[in-house]
Amino acid sequence: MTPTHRDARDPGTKGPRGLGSRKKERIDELAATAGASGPVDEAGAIDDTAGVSLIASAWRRLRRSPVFLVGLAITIAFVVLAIVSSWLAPHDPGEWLLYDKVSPQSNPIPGPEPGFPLGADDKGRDLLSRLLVGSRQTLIVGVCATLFGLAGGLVLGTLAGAFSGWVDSVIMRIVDVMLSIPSLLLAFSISAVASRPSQWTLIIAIAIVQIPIFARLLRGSMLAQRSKDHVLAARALGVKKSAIVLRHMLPNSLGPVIVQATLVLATAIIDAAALSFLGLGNPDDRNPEWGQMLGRAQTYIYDHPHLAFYPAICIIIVALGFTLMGESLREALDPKSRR
Amino acid sequence: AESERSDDGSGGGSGGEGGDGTFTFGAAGAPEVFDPFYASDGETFRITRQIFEGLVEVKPGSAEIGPGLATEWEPNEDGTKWTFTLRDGVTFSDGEEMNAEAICANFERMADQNETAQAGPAEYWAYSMEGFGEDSLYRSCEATDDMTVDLTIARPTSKFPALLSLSSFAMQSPKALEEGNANEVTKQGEGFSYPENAQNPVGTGPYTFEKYDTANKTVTLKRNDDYWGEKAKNAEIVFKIIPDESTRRQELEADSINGYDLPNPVDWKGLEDGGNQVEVRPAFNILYMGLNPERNEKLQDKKVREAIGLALDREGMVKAQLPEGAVAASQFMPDTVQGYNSELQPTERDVEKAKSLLKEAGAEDLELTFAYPSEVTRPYMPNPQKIHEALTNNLEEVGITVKAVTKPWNGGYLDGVDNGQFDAWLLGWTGDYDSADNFIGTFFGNLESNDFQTSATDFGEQLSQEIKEADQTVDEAERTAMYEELNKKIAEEYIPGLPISHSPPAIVVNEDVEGLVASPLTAEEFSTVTVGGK
Amino acid sequence: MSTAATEPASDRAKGDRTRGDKGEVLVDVQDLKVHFPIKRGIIFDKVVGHVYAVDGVDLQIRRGETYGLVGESGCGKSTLGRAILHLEESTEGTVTFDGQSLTDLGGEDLRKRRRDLQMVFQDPMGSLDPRQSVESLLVEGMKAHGIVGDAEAAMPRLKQLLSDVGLPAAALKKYPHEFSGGQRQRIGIARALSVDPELIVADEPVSALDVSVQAQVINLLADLQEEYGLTYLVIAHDLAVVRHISDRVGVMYLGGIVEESDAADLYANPLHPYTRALLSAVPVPDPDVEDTREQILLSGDLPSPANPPSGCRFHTRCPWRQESRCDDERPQLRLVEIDGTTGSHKVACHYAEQIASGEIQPHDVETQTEDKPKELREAEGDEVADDIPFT
Amino acid sequence: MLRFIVRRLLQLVLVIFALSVLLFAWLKSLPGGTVSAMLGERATPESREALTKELGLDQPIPVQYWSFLKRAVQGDFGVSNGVQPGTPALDLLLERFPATIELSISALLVAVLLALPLGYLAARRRGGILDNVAIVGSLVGVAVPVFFLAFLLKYWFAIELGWMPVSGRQEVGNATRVTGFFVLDGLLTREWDASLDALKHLVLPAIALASIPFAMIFRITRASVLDVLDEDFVRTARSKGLTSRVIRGRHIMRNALLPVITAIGLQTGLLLGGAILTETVFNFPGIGNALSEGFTKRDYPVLQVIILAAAGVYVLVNLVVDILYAVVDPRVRTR
Amino acid sequence: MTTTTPETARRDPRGAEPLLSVRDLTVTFKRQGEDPFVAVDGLSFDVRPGQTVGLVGESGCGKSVTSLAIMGLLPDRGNTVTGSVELDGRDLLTLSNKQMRDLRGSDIGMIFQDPLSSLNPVVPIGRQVTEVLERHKGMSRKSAKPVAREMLHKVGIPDPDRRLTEYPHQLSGGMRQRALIAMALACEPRMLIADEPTTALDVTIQAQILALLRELVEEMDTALIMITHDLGVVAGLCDEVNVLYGGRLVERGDRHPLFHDPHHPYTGGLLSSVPSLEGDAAERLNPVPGSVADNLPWTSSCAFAPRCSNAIERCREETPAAVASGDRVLRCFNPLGGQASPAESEEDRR
Ligand SMILES: Nc1ncnc2c1ncn2[C@@H]1O[C@H](COP(=O)(O)OP(=O)(O)OP(=O)(O)O)[C@@H](O)[C@H]1O
Ligand SMILES: Nc1ncnc2c1ncn2[C@@H]1O[C@H](COP(=O)(O)OP(=O)(O)OP(=O)(O)O)[C@@H](O)[C@H]1O
Ligand SMILES: [Mg+2]
Ligand SMILES: [Mg+2]
Repeated sequence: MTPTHRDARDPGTKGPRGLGSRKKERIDELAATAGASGPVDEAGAIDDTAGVSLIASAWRRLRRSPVFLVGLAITIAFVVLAIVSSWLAPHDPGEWLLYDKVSPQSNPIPGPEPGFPLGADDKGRDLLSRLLVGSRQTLIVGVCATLFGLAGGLVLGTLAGAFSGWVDSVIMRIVDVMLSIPSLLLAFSISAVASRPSQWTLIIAIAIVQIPIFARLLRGSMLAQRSKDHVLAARALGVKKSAIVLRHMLPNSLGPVIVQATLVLATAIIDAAALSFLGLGNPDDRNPEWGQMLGRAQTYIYDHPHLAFYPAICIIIVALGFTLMGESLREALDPKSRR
Repeated sequence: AESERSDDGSGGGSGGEGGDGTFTFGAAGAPEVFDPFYASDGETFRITRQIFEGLVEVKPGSAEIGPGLATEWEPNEDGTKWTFTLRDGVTFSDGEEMNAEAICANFERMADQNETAQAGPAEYWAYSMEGFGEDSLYRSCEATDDMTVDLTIARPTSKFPALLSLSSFAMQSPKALEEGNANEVTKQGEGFSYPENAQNPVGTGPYTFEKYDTANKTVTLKRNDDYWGEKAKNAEIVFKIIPDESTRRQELEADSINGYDLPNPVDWKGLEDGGNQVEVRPAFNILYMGLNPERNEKLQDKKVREAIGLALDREGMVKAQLPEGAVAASQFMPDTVQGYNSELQPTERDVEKAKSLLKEAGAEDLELTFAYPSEVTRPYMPNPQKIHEALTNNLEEVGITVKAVTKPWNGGYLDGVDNGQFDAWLLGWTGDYDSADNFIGTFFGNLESNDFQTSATDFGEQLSQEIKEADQTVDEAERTAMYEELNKKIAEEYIPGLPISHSPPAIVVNEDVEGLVASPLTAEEFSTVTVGGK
Repeated sequence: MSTAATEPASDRAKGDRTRGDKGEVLVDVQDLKVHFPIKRGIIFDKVVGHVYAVDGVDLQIRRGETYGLVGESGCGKSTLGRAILHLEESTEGTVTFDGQSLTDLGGEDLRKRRRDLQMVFQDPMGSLDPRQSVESLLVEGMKAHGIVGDAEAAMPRLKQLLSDVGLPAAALKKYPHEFSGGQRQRIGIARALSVDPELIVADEPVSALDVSVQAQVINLLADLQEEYGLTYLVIAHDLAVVRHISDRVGVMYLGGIVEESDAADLYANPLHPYTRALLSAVPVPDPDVEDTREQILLSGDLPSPANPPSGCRFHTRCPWRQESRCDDERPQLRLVEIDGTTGSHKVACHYAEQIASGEIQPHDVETQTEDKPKELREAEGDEVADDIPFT
Repeated sequence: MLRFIVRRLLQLVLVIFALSVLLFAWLKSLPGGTVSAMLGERATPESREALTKELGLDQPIPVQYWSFLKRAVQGDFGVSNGVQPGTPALDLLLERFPATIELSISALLVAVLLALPLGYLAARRRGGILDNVAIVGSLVGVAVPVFFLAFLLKYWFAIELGWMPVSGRQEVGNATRVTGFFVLDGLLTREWDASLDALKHLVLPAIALASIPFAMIFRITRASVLDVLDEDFVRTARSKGLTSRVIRGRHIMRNALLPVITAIGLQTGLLLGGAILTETVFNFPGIGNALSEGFTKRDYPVLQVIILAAAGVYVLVNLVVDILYAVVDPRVRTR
Repeated sequence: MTTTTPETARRDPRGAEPLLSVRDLTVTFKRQGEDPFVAVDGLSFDVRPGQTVGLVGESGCGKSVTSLAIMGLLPDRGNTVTGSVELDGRDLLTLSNKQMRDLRGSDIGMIFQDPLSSLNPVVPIGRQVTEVLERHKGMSRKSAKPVAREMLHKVGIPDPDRRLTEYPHQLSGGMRQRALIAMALACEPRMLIADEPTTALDVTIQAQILALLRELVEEMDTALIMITHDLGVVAGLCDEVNVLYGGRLVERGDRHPLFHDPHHPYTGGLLSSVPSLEGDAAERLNPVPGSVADNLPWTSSCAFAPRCSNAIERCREETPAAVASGDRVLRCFNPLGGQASPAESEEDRR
């Protein structure tokens, strides 16, 4: 670090800025609300209510953001659907109910009929039921891919961020190599390895791509935390190193990682669709998943576009939900954007 | 008499009888090499077929063979020496004359391959001619006079001379062969590097090679104005390589191509509704379910194999999964092949009988590892997964536990089948030429190594012996009868595997296109095609 | 020097802790150096230079006193403070605390020892973990040193601590961002006090605060010192604050202490030219003083600690600089005997006596715009470039 | 700066080397492969064995890698055996890469030309209608799978309206090839038609490919303009009474572009990944197309050379971006 | 010269006509979902040519907002500014954007607190100076260059030729502040506003900058508004001092009387909070209790009352009005020393 323009680059300098504005906010708040009089000791009055953590105060801000609320509503609706869809679905999504009506030439995709409002797919399975129940697998793919990626990234990032030196170097070089392969290519490659493609190979392929991103993100903020005064304070206090890493550095570094995670949820679902599209998805389609449905539908896209449209719209809405939520979270947690 | 081709023919101004149109065809893949001898895939042959001709040719619209560069042929008594009379007045497009010398130069070139070529690129020869040197079916070629050629083969076989109609064995200009160092195939890394000849095909066909624009993935052919026969109707054929199926369809709908091969059956109706012509070819293929008695001992019991056959609802599958014109199969070859036994009927589904047979065999708890390939569609198997699922449902209904396995076609499936990794699997075959041996011979002829592991059965040896006998029978009628008998035995006595269906592949062209003759061997010649009446 | 051994933790409750006499040396810093390497390399980094942040400091802090450290930004005050607490690895020299050398201590021993040495930071927000409530912030240290078992048991002590620093008990359940700057600083102080330390290093504890709040905190520090018998090392750049709070004051310039004396003495009789300039530059809220004061305006800025001037570090800006010695001989901190000063006045200037007596008169200083050596500049460039996020 | 470049180049070599080891080991561990792909259904155990032996695939993997490495340093990455059999993998790469570059640059241009002004306007009118519409629009852009968007584009603009070609890079013709960049070639050889035709083929794929980069660049521009608007030096500029044009150009955009430049570098990764889908859907003969084909055909030489090249290009582009960054930002320049 | 003694006899500018006169300046910020916040509340003061007027007060009392309001640099939306700011009789608040732009930089210059962040990091120093000249003096870039050089020289930047082409990060803090001053002074504005120009600097550098400012004001007869919270700086530089609390003026006076005899308890509190370099070091400081955060809005009482040691009943019930007596203005019911007449309340005045 150079003495001359430490300020220009030190991530820490964002602190004071945010601090300043937060301080002002606080001032505004108190100026507006303070009505209680009485003896004032030097330190000023402190009300008796329980404290509001950073997360809680971020939530307060978010509550007023329409973008976030829309995103949240979509997400919650999606999760709820995923949970209850098995009961909602009029038919078993795996059963070839209208198989008799399927004929590859004259009627490859049975149309709507009583009891089958959206018709069936190419195997005579009820499309509506598949769409409904598909939310569950889609959620599983998205969540698992994100969780695995997150877990891997957390481990690598924490190790690199907590121990500097060669551990850091080795990990970051590995991460660099992984990062230097374009992500879809990497996912593509990984799922092609699988000797037995399944939902899990898909999940793992998507997850692995996320690991270096999470790792780098986390390491970056861990390093920033390491030079923070409160970490130094904990060291000075004689707190054990592990506790410093786990109690102080890690939790404070998680913000950007969590935001990234919500965004990854969206991309994971889209990536799953892309891999299915390229023929690398889960071959077993008894349990429907939107990406897979979309990928499979391309055979029929010309004459029966609805087969692709429904899952595509579902994916778009859900991905949009996660993205809206993630982006507004990012804004809410970024001290710079508070004003 | 002909001089070197001049360039003005390509402009099309005053070209021969043909029009000056361009026929643009959507190809599904890039050609391998333009030397058909080293090629093995349909996309390459589709192109080389327009440029080259063989001694014998398949008659348009059928699987039968007819005259090609040879007008007549005659075997000797024991069927080991064949005399071909060549067509007069044929020249290669580089001006070289097509005569007996040229033919023998070709055969000698084909037989004389270096080790590298033997191991890989000269695959069709290695497989159809059963190898090189001593092992080979091919013995010699002799030019008895300028226009007569004697081909000697090691033993009589039903394949001859039909196999000469294979695109691989088409005749190339000896000059081009020599100048292009045709045989200098070398290994480079994990692939093969081909000599110049492979980029400069010179044949006698109705078209000549113009260029292969690899950056734009198009192959352009020009009409051969000096063609000996009826000149091509189109001045130019362009093959646009479009691997993605739905893109081919979109291109056709947008009128930027005139036709493409193997439209997905589910598109047929839509295509026809859009005014295109879907030409369904007679099925010249077979889809079967292979069984591996070596891996799963229960399959050694004929009752079990029979039960599985009875469990399958072939008709239902054909109706729901395969295009119109597809039929359930009763034997391991389509009805156009000589030796097809028309008395045989596809096994009817009989769940009860299947169950009781299984019970008799003590195999009620039969567990089958049943595989299907991914990343592939084949003419006989437009959607492997769906077919597999349908059959699995059938099997499960008779109480068989199916363990579904899937592997990418090139990523372990073919290996797996070869190495006997599955109890049961889906595979098929499109015939190369009209010969029963090309079907059952391929499947069961080789006792030591075949996918069905017939060596692990009691009938394997006998079957292979019977196939050989039939193949070597010179008399055609006698041979046909033997094959018919053999087909019956395979279907009823041996049951080494289960024939499922024959599925007709289609080719689609838009409404402007006329004169396309669909071929069961998917070996269309485009010289008769006109676009928009031009 | 003191020989007091570490007492067992149990009998160190407030009130009956056994402290040595006031005046006994608690912290002894000998020739302390902290050099930060500047690294650069193509694949493997090699050291191409050093930032001489602290460059040979001798310093004694006596038990119960307040030692004030002043100096311009970047002269190494914070680094010195941290090195004393062994929060920064020192390059050379020793720090002896209460008779025990901290320099040799490591790992668990050091961690245990930290109980006696605490720190208060400049940025009251940045030094408090924003995710921890005040309660857990305060309990953490106590737990780490086994002073209390759990949060429950810590309650009375926590209340006491808070009232000591003038905060209501209601503050316990709150989070740092809910407090004003002054209140946060009080929390920071309470945290330092929570483990019952002997020495507190306060690094610019009031610089970020408004004047009135600054005064509150200064008073608080003074009160606490009295109550707990604490020893302070207070780092500040505001000379008035330092004078107010300190018993003894050291003036730092570019990694070294250039003058040290009792507070009153130093302010009354600054001997080092730098101290003089510093003192004359401090604005005083009194128009009369301001109107009449003589100002010594220094030209130029603090040179780069990565490339300190040879000889006397101050010679590039010194109005009293002499041709001889100043440029090439680094003056040692030495006791000087000059009328009016106490006997403990130390200064690192070759000509302190002559300047004091007026024998040497100030003169103009040629402003030198200094450049860093090429290697260093390149290293800096590399480092900056490396910082560009690669993905 | 020179040292910095050298250092990064060395790192690049290391990355590529490490990647080549991993890639090789991984490809070799895949089931099936070259031999299967070459022989197809016709394969018999004997022919399989012969081919395996001929290609040296029966040797231990380290031995195979060593011979691969020896050849690779001489520029011989083997011969394609699936995508374009017989063509040296490197030639294939060199032929296909221009297509991808042409496509990526077009996409990037579309993205940047739209995103920068929109990002600026959105930030200036923070919370306004334009801002909200653009934000949601960009998020939708991210949420729509590229191949689906591609299909919609093709359906409307190529098939229904017929404005643009469905797929490919150029209608067949006799365009002269000079650089491999078709648009450029047409201009160089004054074959205007060819150039225009190539351009028309680029429009739809470029739009499809641009959707994600557009969204990212838009959001970064917006955020970064918002940041800069808050900066003290913008206030200083206004306090100097400068015209809004000068403030916008010299003071706001010049600073706001810094993070955007980095973002653009990172976009190349996304572009290369997105190209796999876009090129497949549009049958655009670039490396993305070759990759997806190479996988189904198990064309390992092609896969290897393309993945290595893509990684190399990605790292290189980011190096260039870093250098560019230093050019624009004097703080990063070596003093 | 390294040693300076400020001239004791400063020119008294008080006779001159005010150059800038601020009347009843009120700045209100709208806040999402909360009551509007009045950051500056009815502030009035005059600045004459050659006069230095100080605005002091704790953080958040509205100093910067005042200066930005004068410059017309408050954010475009979310605030309302009322009152008047007259420069030469022209009300700046009614001018169009274009007119304001013409004025800024040429008639009024401004210097900001943080010299690094106030300079554009990617534009050379020279360019940042010349652009003002180009804009207001119609010079070409080329002809502006020597002027800029001269400017840099004038504010004491050594080797100005080289510095012209350098970037802000290559300069030290003091030099950056000088460059900023050079920029503000390039068109020789008659009015200069300095918002905490030395807070980010070390004392020795601060002294250099303050000396420079003092010199410039005297030389060019510029009117200077000095904003700071450092009472020491005010004491040395300003002719007249305005003490702000919670957005309102609480006390105004010339520096000598104000520092020697503060009437408002807040002014007194501030002065006694500062540790002094003289006197007894051991003495406890007498800070104003509480912090600014605790202030009350001015609507129904004295905002300072909760922290005021002198507060009486009335302070919590009425809003005191600012009352002028001679040069002093005071807003207090119960001033220090008690000798001054208690202020009238705002109600009384209406
Ligand atoms: N970890 C580090 N690595 C490299 N250089 C450092 C490090 N920490 C501090 N320095 C450098 O050491 C010198 C002294 O820094 P230090 O923080 O001790 O100064 P200071 O006197 O406390 O300044 P301030 O008043 O600004 O806090 C500075 O030039 C600084 O840039
Ligand atoms: N753009 C804004 N929107 C809302 N409130 C604002 C805005 N700018 C300033 N304020 C509020 O106006 C009040 C006065 O702010 P101002 O910046 O003038 O204080 P100051 O006296 O300059 O303080 P400091 O000494 O910290 O610079 C503060 O409470 C601040 O929160
Ligand atoms: Mg410091
Ligand atoms: Mg301010």
